[in-house]
Order: sequence, then structure tokens, then C-alpha cells
Amino acid sequence: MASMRFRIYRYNPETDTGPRMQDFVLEDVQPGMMLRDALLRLKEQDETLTFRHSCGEGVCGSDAMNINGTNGLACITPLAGLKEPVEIRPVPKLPVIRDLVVDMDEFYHHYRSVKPYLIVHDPEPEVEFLQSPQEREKLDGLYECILCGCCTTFCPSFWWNPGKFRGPAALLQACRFLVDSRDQATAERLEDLEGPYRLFRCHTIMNCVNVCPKGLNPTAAINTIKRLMVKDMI
Amino acid sequence: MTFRAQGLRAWLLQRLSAAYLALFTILAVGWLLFGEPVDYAAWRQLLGTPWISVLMALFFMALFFHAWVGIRDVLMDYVPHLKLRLFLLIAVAVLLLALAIWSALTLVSVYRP
Amino acid sequence: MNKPEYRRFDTLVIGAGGGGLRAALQLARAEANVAVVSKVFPTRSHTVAAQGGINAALGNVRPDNWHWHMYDTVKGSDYLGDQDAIEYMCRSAAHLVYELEHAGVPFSRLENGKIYQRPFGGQSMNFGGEQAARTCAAADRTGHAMLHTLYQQNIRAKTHFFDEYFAIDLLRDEEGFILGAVVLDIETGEPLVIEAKTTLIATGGAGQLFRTNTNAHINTGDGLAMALRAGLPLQDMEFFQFHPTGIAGKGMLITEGARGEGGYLVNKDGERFMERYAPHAKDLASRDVVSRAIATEVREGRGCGPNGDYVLLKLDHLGEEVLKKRLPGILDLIRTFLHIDPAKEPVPVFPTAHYTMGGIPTNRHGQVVAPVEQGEEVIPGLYAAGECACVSVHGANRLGGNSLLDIVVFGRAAGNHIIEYLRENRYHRPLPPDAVDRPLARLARWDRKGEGESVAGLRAELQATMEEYCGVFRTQSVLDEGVAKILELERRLDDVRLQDHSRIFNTARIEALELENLVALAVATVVSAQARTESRGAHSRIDYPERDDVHWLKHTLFFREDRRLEYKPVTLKPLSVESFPPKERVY
Amino acid sequence: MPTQSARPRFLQLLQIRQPITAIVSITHRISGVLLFLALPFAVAALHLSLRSEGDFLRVQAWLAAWPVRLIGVLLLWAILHHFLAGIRFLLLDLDIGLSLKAARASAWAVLVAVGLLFVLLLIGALA
Repeated sequence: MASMRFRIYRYNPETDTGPRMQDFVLEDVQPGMMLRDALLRLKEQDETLTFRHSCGEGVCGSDAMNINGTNGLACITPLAGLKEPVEIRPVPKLPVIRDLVVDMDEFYHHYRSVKPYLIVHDPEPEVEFLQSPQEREKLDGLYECILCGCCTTFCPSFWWNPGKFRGPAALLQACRFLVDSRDQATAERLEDLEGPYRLFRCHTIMNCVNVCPKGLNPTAAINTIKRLMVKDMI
Repeated sequence: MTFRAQGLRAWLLQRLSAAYLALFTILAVGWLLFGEPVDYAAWRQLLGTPWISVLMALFFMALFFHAWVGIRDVLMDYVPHLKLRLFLLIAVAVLLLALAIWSALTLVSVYRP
Repeated sequence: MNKPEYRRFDTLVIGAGGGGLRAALQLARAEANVAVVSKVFPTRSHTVAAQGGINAALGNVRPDNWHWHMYDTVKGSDYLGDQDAIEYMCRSAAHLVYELEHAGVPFSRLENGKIYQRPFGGQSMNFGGEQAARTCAAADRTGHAMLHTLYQQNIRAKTHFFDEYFAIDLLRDEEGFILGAVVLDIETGEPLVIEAKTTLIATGGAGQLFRTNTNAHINTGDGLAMALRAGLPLQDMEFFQFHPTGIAGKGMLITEGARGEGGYLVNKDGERFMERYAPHAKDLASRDVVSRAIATEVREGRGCGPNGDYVLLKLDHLGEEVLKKRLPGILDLIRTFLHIDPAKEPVPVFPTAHYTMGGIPTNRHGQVVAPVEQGEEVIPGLYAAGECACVSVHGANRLGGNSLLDIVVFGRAAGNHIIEYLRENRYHRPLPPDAVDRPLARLARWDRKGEGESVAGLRAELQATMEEYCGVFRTQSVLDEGVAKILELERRLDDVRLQDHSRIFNTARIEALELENLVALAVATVVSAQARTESRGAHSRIDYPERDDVHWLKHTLFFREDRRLEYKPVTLKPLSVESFPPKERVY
Repeated sequence: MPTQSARPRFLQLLQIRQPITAIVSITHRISGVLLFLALPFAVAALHLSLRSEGDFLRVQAWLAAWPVRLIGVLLLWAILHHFLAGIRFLLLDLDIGLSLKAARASAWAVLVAVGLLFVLLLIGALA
């Protein structure tokens, strides 16, 4: 692979009235390169190209973007296998601050809204709470979320009701605390998710599962919450 | 069901009605595929069978509830303008209610000579 | 540039990794008015990438006690660690881990429901006896689990966050009090003056000094450089940890937990070479020992691969089941970046720049200290915690699992001391009108237009230079050359120009500011290393292969002014127990 | 500094590649809406078919008319799709086939099955 072509979404609020697409060519593409490596080299060509990134190994969740129409993390997306020109845009729906950088406030708002912290009413023991490996296993697939926003910004239900639908990432967190054997706020948490919007805008479209870079399954988490609600009702 | 159906109840209702509609559809398709072609008298007689009437009544109930939740979801998703959405929701509700009454009267009508 | 806005808080925390968040939590719970400034959204701080675990002598798997942990840490530090701080840390460890567990950290569990603990490098029972199992783990995502939990608890405590604000410089008055900092709102590109009665630096390490490193792009040692520019010294900067098992050529970290779970290293002959270097602890010797062993194998021609430039980490014998349960993140990482299956094939690894043992000198309350004629004094209003601080609990070499411990222990300690300080210092000291000039000038410097060198180019050169001239093995001539080269780079920094002069979310400008920080720290590192003519911990001199306790059992202090070095004694006296006197260090 | 509302948002649906699961979901919606629109006519037809023999025959004649047949073909697709995709959704609700792999496979299966049945039924009707 010698060179690769890119088309990248550009928007600079200080000079542009609207977004545009800019073409780039990257020479000397090495095998094994990830998209983030390519973007960093393109930034050397054009310093104004702006995107977030940090750890480079898919754990900090900074570099979520829309790559050839689908959401993913640039740092763990191999260049090999991307159709050219590689079209890169910001993740859908969130307001664009500049180029590929979006304002994630709305996303974080939903995250904070589900009370993503352990709530314990009983006095705490001197040592650790006991939790069996089986109970702990229930948190697998939930606690690993890196808040990159790939899922929520790829969810049509979030596109239509961004202010009211909590979105897959926040609901995954809600589930993470609901199923934690140490948490004692099950009833409040469930009650808070009632109503037609917060949880029930989910229509099992599963776009979230399709794009989660950590291979998590928010739809399964949402199912778990629904089941807990049904149980709670009965 | 209240107009402002809660999330869980609406969701459950849609699933339960779906299950019934699915079963009913299988039966109906079976009847269509393997049953004899009917004339008017046989048709009236069929729908005049009490247990068929019950199945039909349940079918319509499930159908309208299912449609209500489904269309409500569609409007909530695609009609961001709140007043327009409210108007459409009311229109759909009125329509479904009217259809429910009409189908109920129709189902009862076979028992009148 | 508009005139900056001013905001006032009791405490300004710079950095939202584990150290900053733990301190902020302590403060917010005490109802102090606390602002946390972070250049990335808090859960993207580099604590998130810590894998293996956090050390605490819970004794859940094998018998343990904090005193053994203390012994291991002192020995691991190659006796350069301050034993009062080490005792304090090891004594508090269990309590802090339980506290994290109560806060929600999803630790892996044992059958009896207690926290799972795995063996890690440099750990022993009975002061150098059998291998201990002291590292509490949440699979291989312990840092992620801790950072998210700490952020979540801060949400609950209603800590005030300034997300995506970059700290430019500290504010200081005539009497030496630190009064906050000037920060840059990355989104708007506007500076903001945050006045605070106390300021805590918790900005993490500077792994980006080296080309191949396990660190995130953001780990540019901003807080360390700020301290230097405020006239404060940096301590022990020559001690930079190279993690034995970075993915060869790429740098992604493979946790020591991989060896803790039973993985081991082999050379091209398939020999388990650590048996030669550390007959007792083998692959779980401390990191400096294992890194040197790997580098030696490669230097002596026993490396693997076409160029013989790495060794192999064998994990396949552990079986898919164990890998999935205990090392799921590693499994993913290796599959993503190497396209091989560690359950079937060994993994190419090589020592990779990992951790800044040195940093801003502090005492065990997190207060920043600076030398005065007789001894040292605290810098009023200034605290530091975590990787950017040098307490020093890690001395010349940090043990795996002690950094996550360090950040919570000293994050909390700093928080507690700040609460005390705030009780006695109820009012904001007046900010001298010219205090913000220097930070703003630093920012304005990048408005210069024209042609010049690029930030990315100089940064790459700096990293390559550091790797070549200040790597695992060092000699006088190499270090001398390294100092000359780094000073030349420092001079060339003045020729660097930005092409992007926009305001809104200008990451090019942030990287320029980061480059300034990196260059300052590179100078500190090579100059400190050049002077130390002994081998101790991570500082390994081929020309001075032995540790020299007669001349060098002391901490280096580097000052920016004239690149001056001073030294201060190591605290050998613990708080309540007997001292561990320096002795030969074998594993 | 532009205000939040002045900022662009990227949401050009044609440039977003929808996964197969999303395609099954949106077609489920479309088929549902079609069936909803057909409801009044279905009730009317039932009503007429039971009112008198003449009306019964008239309904039969209408149903045999070409324009109505064309709509009938569309509704046939809608019923098939809504039925099969609906069963898939019910199973997903029961946590059956909820992994990404299974969900994608079942989505494809629904589309293929609907297509096959549709063609078969059309051929059957024409024959």
C-alpha cells in the first residue's frame, strides 16, 4: 500500500459558514497502521485538522468518529480494509465544535442522569463487601464502557429524541449499577427510567451493538432493565 | 389505557398483543390456505360462531392497541413539533377508537338476523 | 486576546486522573469549593489505561501484612525511596482499597467473595521470602475501573469540573504563596484565571519524552514543567521506568499481571532466561531487573524475530479460559495490534518507557517542598500527588501495582491536608496585578507568525533523542552527547512556529505548549542522569554498574535556573518501625 | 463564538451506513405504518362482507380489481415483513439471539425469508 486517499469533514467556526469536505492524500502508508496514525500524519500536513485522541489503544475513548459511514475509534481501526477515499466525519447528531470534535455535553448529561455511582444505604463493613464471582460476573460487559459515545450517537432513537432518550451508553451504566449486588437503589433507579422516553425509546435497532468498539451489548443491558421492571411491577 | 401510557405498560402491551396477533395470523393463514372458499352464508355462519367471535374480538383489541403503541412511537420519533404531534396523536386515537367501535358493532351484527 | 475572566475557588486541582479525583473527592465531601481542571474529559485521563492492579496487603489469597509490602517497596526502590512515606503508603493501602471497593470499583472476586489478588513483580512474604499475591485487580482493567468509579463519586459529590481546560502556569506572589493558575479553555481558546487558596498538581507523568512508550498522547508532564517554571526543583528525574513488556516496536502495555498469572519470557533459543537473572523471583523480579535482562538478551544476540530485537512473552500455556477471565483486555489489545492470538502464539515484547519516578518533591501530606539552607520548607498553598509528585515512595524503581496505590493514598492525604490548610487560611490572598503576565506571555508567544520548525517535527526528534541517549542502558559519553543534543533542541524550540492561529479548539497550540513542557523535562532528565555516576534502579550505567551508597544514596534536585543540581538525603527512618538499611538487591 | 444552535450537526442519513439490523427495524416500521393505513379499509371490508350477500360479492369484486390487487401485493409484503421481523423482535426481547452475530444473522434471515415467501405467494396467486 503506497498511498491512501481521505475525505475529511472540516468546519472551523471562525472562518467557515458551514461544513465542507476536504481531500487528503497520505503517502507511504505502512502495513498495520491505524486510522489515528494516519490522521496524525495528515495533521502534520495541515496543522489545522482537528480531532481528539489520547491513549491510542482504545481505552480512553477520545477518538470516536464516523468512518466510512459507521462509528468507531480511530486508534483501533486498521487502515487496511477501509474503502477509499476514506470518508471521515464527526459522530452523528452532536453539535460540531470544530472538524471532528463534537460537543459531548448532551451525552455526558444523560450519563450523569442515571446516577452512575454505587448507592448503599446500609452501614459499610470494615472490610470489603462480599460478592461472589457469579455476582461479579454480572458486571462483565457493563463496567468496561469507555464513554466514547459511538453507540449513543449511532442510535436513531437518540437522533430523534436526543434530549429525552438516555441513549445506550447511559442505559448500559444504569444496568451496571442495577445488577451490582452491592447497590441498594434498585427501585429508585427503575422508577427513574419509567416513562415513554428515557428507556423505552429503544426499539432494539441494535445500532449500538454494531458499533461498540469494546464489543459491549447495550441492547442486552436494556433488556435486563426491562426485565427488572417487569419483575418489580409483579 | 390512558393517553399518556407509561413506558413499561405500553411496551408490555405491544409485546403481548404482538404475540396474540402472531398466533392469530398463523391460524388465519392456515384457514386461508387449507380452508374451503366460502360464500356469504358460510362466512356469516363462521363469524357467527361464538368462540370465533371471541377470537376476533380479541384480535381487534390486540390489533388496535398494537397499532396505537406503534404509531405513537412513530409520531414521538419523527414529529418533533409538539403541537403537531399532539394533534396527530389525538387524530390517531380518535380513528382507532372509531375503528374499534365499528369493528365491535360489525362482530355483533352477525348475531342479528 | 480579551482580558481574561477570573474565578475563585478554595482549591484548584489540576489534572483529573486518579490522584486529582481522589483529592477532589476528599475535598468535595468536606464541602470545600473545589475546581478540577483537566485537559481531557476526566475518564480519558491516563489512569484509565492502568491494567494490572493496586497493591494492598489484604492477605486474601496468601498471608500478607503491610510491613512485608513496605520491605518490598523499599527494596524495589533500590533504597532511594523515603521510608516514612513508604510506611505511610503501605499502612494505608488496605483501608484505601476497601474504600474504593465501597465506592463501587468492580474488583474481581475470589470464591469466598473477597477481592481477588494476583502475584506481581517484586512482591514477597516475610521480607524477601516466597512470592506474595498482593495486587488487587479488576480483571486487567483496574485503572479503568478505579478512574470511572472516582469520577462517578465526584459526580455524586458535585465537584466542579472544568473539562478540556489546559493549565498554562501557576500564579505566585512575592512571598512565595501559590495562588492558583492561569488556564486555557480549549474550546474557546480564551484564558481563564482561577484563583485558589490551595492548588494541587495532579497532572501525571511524562512518558511522551520517549518515542516508544506505553503512555497516552496527553502524558506530557505539564504539571512538572509548571513547577519548574515557578522556580521549583524537580526530584530524581533520571529515574524513568521502562516497563519490560511493551508490545515490541509499538509500545502498548502488556500488564505485569500477564506474568503474575503465569506468563513468562523466552529468548530466541526458547530459553526462560529470567531464571539466570533472578533465580528466585524469575519473571516476577522487579521491573528494572526484567527490563535490563531483556535488553541484555537482545544486545547479546539472543533476541527473536528477523532483526533479533525483541523477546517473546509466552501466555499460550495459560489457556483461553484464564486469559479470558483474568486478562481480557490484553487479549483484545494483542489481537487488535498484532493480529495474533496469545492463546496460541507468544507475544513479541521489549522494554518501553512507562513511568516517571521523579517529579515535584513533596512530603507525605502532598505538600510541595523546596530546599532551604538547612533542610527544606513547604511551598505554601501548593500540593502535588500522583505520578507528577515525588514523595518519594518509588525511589529509583517503582513496583508494579504501587502507582494506583500511590495516587489514592497521596491524593487523599493531600486532600486532607488541604482541608486543614483551608481551616487556617480562610481568605484568598491578593493576587499581584502582574501575576498573570508571565502565563499570558507564554500563551502569546505562540501567536508569532511566519515560517519555522513544526511542533510535530521537533517533538519527534526530542523523543528519538531521549530514547537513544537516555534509554535503559546509559554511559557517560552517551549522556554527555544527549545533554548537548537536548540543549540544542531547547534552543531550536524558539524557531518553532504555529501555522494554525485560530482560537476555537486549537489542538496545535495545545501541542505546542505541551512541547515546551516536554523539552523542559527532557533537559531535567538528561542533566540529572548525566550527573549520577552509579547504577540504581532504573538508572543503569554501563560505566558505573554498581550502586554507590556512599556517594549516591541521595535524591537529585534539578533547578531550571542554570540547570543547577542539588541533592538531599534519603529519609531512611520510617514513622514507627525499624529502618530497612540498604543491602544488596537480588531477586 | 457561535451559539450551540449555530453549530452544524452531521446527520445526513444517506452518508451513514445503516447496519442490517437497522434496516430490518426501519422496514418493520414502514410495514407497520402501511398496515395501520390499511386498517380502516379492512374494517370496512369486514363490515360490508357481513352486511348482505350483495355487499359480500361487491367486496369480493373489489378485492379482485387490479388497483386493489396492487395495493394488496404491497400489503402482503407488509404483513410478511411485519410478521417475521416482529417474531424476531419478540425473540430478541426474550434475550434470544441477542449477540451481534446472531442478531445480524437473524436480520438477514428475515429479509431473505420475506423475499422468498413473497415471491412464492405471488407465483401461487398468479398460477
